Amino acid sequence: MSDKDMADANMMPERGVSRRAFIKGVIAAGAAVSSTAYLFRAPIFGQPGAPGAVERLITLNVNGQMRRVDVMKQETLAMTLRYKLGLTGTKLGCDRSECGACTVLIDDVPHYSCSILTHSVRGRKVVTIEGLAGADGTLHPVQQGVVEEQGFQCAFCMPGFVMAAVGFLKVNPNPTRAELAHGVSGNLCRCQDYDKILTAFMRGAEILRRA
Amino acid sequence: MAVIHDMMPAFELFQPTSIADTLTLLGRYRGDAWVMAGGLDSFDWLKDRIKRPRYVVDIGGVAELKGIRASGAGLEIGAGTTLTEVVRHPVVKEKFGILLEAAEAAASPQIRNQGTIGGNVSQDTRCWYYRAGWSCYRAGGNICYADTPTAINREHAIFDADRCVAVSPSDTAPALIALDAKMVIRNLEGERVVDAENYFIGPGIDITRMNILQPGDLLTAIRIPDTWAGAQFYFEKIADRKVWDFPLVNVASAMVANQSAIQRIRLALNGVAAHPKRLVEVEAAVTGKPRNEQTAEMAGRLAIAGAQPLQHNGYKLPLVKNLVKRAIRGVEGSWTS
Amino acid sequence: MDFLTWGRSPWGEWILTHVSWDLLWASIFAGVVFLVAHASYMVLSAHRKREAHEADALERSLPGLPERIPKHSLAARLFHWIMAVAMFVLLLTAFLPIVGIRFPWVQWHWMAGLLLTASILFHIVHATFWLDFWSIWVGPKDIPEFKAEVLREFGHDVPGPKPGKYPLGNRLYHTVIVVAGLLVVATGLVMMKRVHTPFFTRNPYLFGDATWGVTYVLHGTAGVALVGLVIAHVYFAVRPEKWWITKGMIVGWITRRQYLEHHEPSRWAIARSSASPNRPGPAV
Amino acid sequence: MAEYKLIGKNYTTPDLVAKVTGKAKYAEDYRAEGMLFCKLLLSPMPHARVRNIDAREALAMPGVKAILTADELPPPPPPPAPPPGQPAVTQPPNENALTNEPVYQGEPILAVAAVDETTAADAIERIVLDLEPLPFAVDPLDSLRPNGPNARLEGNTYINRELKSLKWTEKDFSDATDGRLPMGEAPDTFSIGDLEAGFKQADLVLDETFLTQSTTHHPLETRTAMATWQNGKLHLYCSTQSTVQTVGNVARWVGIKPEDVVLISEFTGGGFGSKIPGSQTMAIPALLSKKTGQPVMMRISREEEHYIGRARAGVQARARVGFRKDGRITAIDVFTIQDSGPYGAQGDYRNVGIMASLAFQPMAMRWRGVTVLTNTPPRAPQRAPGGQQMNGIFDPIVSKAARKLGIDQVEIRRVNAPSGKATFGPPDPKTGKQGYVTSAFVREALDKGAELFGWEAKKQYSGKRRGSKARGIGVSVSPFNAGSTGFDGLLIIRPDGMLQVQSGVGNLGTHSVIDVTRVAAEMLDMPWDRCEVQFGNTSKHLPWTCVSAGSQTTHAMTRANYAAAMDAKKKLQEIAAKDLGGRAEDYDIGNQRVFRKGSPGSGLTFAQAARRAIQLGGVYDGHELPKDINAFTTRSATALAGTGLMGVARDNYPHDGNTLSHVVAFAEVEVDVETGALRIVEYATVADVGTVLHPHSLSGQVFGGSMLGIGHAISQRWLYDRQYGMPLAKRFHYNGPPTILDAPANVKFAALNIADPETPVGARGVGESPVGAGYAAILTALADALGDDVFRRTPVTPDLILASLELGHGSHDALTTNV
Repeated sequence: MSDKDMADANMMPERGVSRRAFIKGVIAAGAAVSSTAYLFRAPIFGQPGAPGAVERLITLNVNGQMRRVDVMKQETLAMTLRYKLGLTGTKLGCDRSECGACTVLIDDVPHYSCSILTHSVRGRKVVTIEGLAGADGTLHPVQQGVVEEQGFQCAFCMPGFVMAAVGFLKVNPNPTRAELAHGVSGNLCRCQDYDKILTAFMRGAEILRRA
Repeated sequence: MAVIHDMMPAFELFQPTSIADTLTLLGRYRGDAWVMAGGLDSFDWLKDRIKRPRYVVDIGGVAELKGIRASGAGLEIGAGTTLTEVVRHPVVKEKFGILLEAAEAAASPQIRNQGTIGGNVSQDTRCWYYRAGWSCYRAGGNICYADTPTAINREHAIFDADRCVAVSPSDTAPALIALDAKMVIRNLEGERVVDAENYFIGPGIDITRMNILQPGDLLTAIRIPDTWAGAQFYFEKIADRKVWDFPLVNVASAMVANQSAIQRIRLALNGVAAHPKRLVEVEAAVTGKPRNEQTAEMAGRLAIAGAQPLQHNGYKLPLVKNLVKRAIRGVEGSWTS
Repeated sequence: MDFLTWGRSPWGEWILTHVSWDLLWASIFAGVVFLVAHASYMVLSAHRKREAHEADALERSLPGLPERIPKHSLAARLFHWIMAVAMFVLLLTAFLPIVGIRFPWVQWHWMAGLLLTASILFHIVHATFWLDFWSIWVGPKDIPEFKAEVLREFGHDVPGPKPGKYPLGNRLYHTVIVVAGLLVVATGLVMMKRVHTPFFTRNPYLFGDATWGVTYVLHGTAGVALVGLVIAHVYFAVRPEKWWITKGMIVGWITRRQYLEHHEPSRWAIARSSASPNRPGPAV
Repeated sequence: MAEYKLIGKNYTTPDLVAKVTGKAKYAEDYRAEGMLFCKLLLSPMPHARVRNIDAREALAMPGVKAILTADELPPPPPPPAPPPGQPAVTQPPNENALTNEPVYQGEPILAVAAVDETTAADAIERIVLDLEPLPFAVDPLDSLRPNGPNARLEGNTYINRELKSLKWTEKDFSDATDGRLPMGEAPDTFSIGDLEAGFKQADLVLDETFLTQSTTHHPLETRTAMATWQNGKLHLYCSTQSTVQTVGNVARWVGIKPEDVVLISEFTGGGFGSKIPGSQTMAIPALLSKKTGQPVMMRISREEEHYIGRARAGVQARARVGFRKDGRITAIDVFTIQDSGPYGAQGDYRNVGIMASLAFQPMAMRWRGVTVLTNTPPRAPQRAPGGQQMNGIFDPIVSKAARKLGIDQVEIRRVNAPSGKATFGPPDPKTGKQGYVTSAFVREALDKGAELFGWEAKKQYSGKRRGSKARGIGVSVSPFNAGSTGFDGLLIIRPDGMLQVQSGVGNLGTHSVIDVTRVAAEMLDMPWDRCEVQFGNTSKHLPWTCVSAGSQTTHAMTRANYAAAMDAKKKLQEIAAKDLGGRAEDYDIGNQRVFRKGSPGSGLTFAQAARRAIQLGGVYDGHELPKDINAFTTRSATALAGTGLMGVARDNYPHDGNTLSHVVAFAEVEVDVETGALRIVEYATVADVGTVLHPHSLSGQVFGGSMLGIGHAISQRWLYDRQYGMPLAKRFHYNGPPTILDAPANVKFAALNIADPETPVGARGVGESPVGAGYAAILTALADALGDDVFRRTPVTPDLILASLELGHGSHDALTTNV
């Protein structure tokens, strides 16, 4: 760490776990080997004590695990997932809530993870594409439907699409094809194989209902 | 200084959990504070590094701002209520279907899951010159890039342009105006309630803002009186794509009519001016008239009186005309297959 | 305090956008300071005009002077007041929004601007052909008067030329207002091309960014200058010892007495009812 | 046709589970210890010269590691070889990763590497650029006007491959009236037959002008790249369409030998022609990594993708077409102006002529064209380059003629349809003879499609209105190139009895990276679960492979894999003969054994044969290689030598004619004439693409390609502010690719599945043809619903429809592009 980093580190509020130890932990865990640099950024306008002031060191509930992570104030969930927690299944397609590739479930509701601050999901349940399949590798019914129908082409949009579908089916488990299309309409596919995507999801919904 | 439109610059973040705390923060930082609800409008500005607030006040965690509750004779919708919650609310569906339609017409499912109704009405214009960070009137400069001989202004204003020709992009705003909704605004001094139609302001009044919120103000709730509950509603949005896109024009109307005549009506458009436009003259003209083709035709003609099209948005005149006609007489005919 | 405001062109180049509105406050401040200073000074110093006996003598030497000395033709007065109205509308529409009183001002502003332009054009023509064009200008010929005025201001009761038709201050003011007025009108007219008017299609690309920048700065500078000038003008117009001048601008004439007390008949000759051989000579 | 076990059967591609569980690694998903991030500084001006760069303040920032400027790049390489149908045009100065003379707004000028992206972005803002603005043009016609600006200091068009300045006369422009395209000097032309004679025979002549817009490819994955160096070799994790074909380009862009490039691209998030050979900008992380000694990740943003991500060349065209009473097209005279972007010329405008000559088999034809440089992002082939534009220009004319002549829209296309070895394109200068296709079954496709779509029944809706809703039906015939030849196949039968096929095809979503290897398995009668495909990483030793573009892969690589399989089969037979006596021909293979004909139980298992091959060495295990294979294959095969029985061969199979595929599309649309709102009610396609390899991916390719065309027809925009030469529609929200709700609700598909006679297995490519079919089926349906002449440009958005119906003119003047 550079002197500046040390200084920043010392500026950090110490909460339970020592920040330095925490960082070592993260690195050891390999969750963020790529971008530990992210960790060493200080807030530029400190306002300690103000109502609603946020700490950088937070705990996230991601795919059922409690993950401690150091998050910049302006950091989006997509960036935290991809660069701090090593969950690269969530894709960045536009970073402007215009394509849906970064869709994840927050408390079972589909959100664009590129357009929500990581600090906003503290104490909420985040599920990414990596969290869908069972520990033994059994696929989620929606994933199974995709596999059976050979859905998607380049599949860069797929994780977001699948999460949107899973979220929608929680609300409407027995949709018509049109309803399903409406439910996943917040996701863009540039291979534009939309017809097969719907077929795959309809199959997934069917498997889900049987399960 | 070179320009880059990626990665949000650092800011100090506040996530208050009460309106009181929020107002304290807004009072403390005034113009330096950036209020963020769903954040879907904010993030564009911040990631493009065009707006550079020092303090971001994220009101997403303020429970008092969420939820839909009965209030006297009507509904009170917290400004922080998501569009999805509005769409799914039984009373909205039962009494104010037009608001459901308008909310559902907005953006995409994920955006409706996060975007709030307060944010939807208070969001900034999407004029692409302005959003690209060009230093136009609205951005504090002294030029409008969208109204020049070579400008691309298909999306821009046909009414009430004053130097700036940007339009309000909100889908729910005209519905709220048609429902005669009231906007509840609070600041450290107290609370004030304004009619929805007076919440929005054009460039003539203030060319840098689209609503009356001043630094320190917070839109806390939207009240919908029962005045128009269960009326005959009409909402239609015309956009390029069926998802994401903002309206080229949308129309919302609430009408009470019997066989013989239209007894009362409220009618509003958006996508035609920097503020959603209530068509008071049309309302007056059709009240008491039978609900038929002639009345609709007259309403349509009246609706575009005084419109000033730009080079590329002349189509908005027939579009407004036809949409207002449809609001009066409905859509004719359709295909079964 | 910044005097200029800068913006960025879409290409990221720095471009001049306007004068800083801080200048408005500066101008108002200057105007107020001047009138306070002048007022307090006037309290101390008596206003100098011809002593009664001098005026009597002069009056005797100039028999046949009418009771009412015509000063401003109706046309001249109309112009002055129309211009005054236009000027007030312009300043209010320009500066009220800046001080926070917001309303749709642009249309009123350019309309008043056109009125001002029209009235000025009329005035130029009118003054050139129907008025004593040079009577309002200042030049070398005024130096003696200037000396005398200054000395008188400092309490020396010196002989010396009295003003002709227009007092020196008047004429100096006119000169300044001409410069500021023409500047603001000229720039204002081209700026109309940048807003929506019935006259032509809006085209902000008429000039390059730099030219526009200068135009805005000139318009703004002249504009704020006019604020101060108008303050001073109104101040003098309402000062008691100058009231007779203001009245003249309203009714069009001044009394013979005022004529003799304040003006130099040799420099502002008035036709007399009965011709007299002896021409008016200098006061003694 | 032959009964196959694998070919023509659906299956699950082995990479799908990784994709659907998020484990699949795309370029931005790779991480390396101490990885830096870089950001680009893009030109704010459409054309400028860099006078000075002051990066001192940026470099002084903590966390900023290095900056890279154009001066540090190897000299610009010649542009990559374009796919078939794209004439290679090479001329200096060529595009490079960074530049000191940006020729479009958004062209990268320099890059900064820092410890994280936020720091890199902050650093970019601290850099002070001194730019000298230069003349620019964003509209081809502007540039062609007398004294019009040139996009490049050297000129505005290519004449005999030389960059020259071409201006038309005032008269050229004044001659063109009522929205017709002016036709001045056109440097490029070809003719077929006697044009005048053709028009003499015509009973009806139509003269129409049409504008097709440029569009950014915008694959969902941007061209992100991560680079790191290990013992002198560049390891590049990138997003490219073609795994093997990208290596040479990267080597040139970075200035190293191809052998020193390890290219990793296991998954690519789409390309559509924009990543055929990779991207110049890959050199940036590579060189920054070399400079800093640390891995460097370059994440490309969506807005950056609009700039550096390639775009389709818009074509403005004017076509005179002569028809006989029976609908037969007697003559076509077409004039095209192509918006070529600031660098090389594209082949799109020429393809407009070539594909028209095939789709409509005119008795006589003349094509003229001029390609004009503009200061807009660089162009590249985009699915059906020129083919899509051709359909947009001609199908509405043909349907209009059908209405005027009282002929059915499908019938008039049947009358003109190419069949068998249909001729097309410019005659050979020497022989004077035209080329011809390997096979075409367009009439069969039209018949099948009409039946599938229920054309006869739907004709009753044609042009009918109910209330404000008008219905229309349309049809289109779209041909395009569908295959090349002469590449290598490489496979190993391993001692464990597994078949290991090496695939150098890119994994860009077409599934062909795997699909083509099924041919090898089929020919060796291997059960699919006993096969393993190696792909996506050049350190896995891949054979010389065609670019994964231009619909070449299916054709080229089924042939190559067939060749490798045949080579392996021959070797199996020889080994059997050696060990068990007799002649090689006495042996057959099947059920993972090589056995004496007639007694399947005899002989050797493939596993045994593989072990024998290793013992025998020489040709059998790859220690001796055929002389005619590419050096790239030789390197890979040599590395694999001794690991089993090697099948390796070059595709030397003959083929008589050019390989093109055809797709016919039918559409029914509903337009609300009061609002301009459009709904696609039904859409049906039939593909004439030879043998079907993989039904699921075929239907996906056809519908996905169709949607790309439909997007061009109804929503995708390319917008420029002419005053500043700046793009306005940079991101999805503004340039508007179609959403799932804009797609037709009711979709039908069928394939003729008639084997192409000129290639083993008989499979042709399919990626391109559907694009023009979808585009024009919608346009002809719209014209059927609204009447001819309602629109003369795309996209046909509500404003265009309303302005045309209610105001009697389009929202924009007929000829201005980029609006």
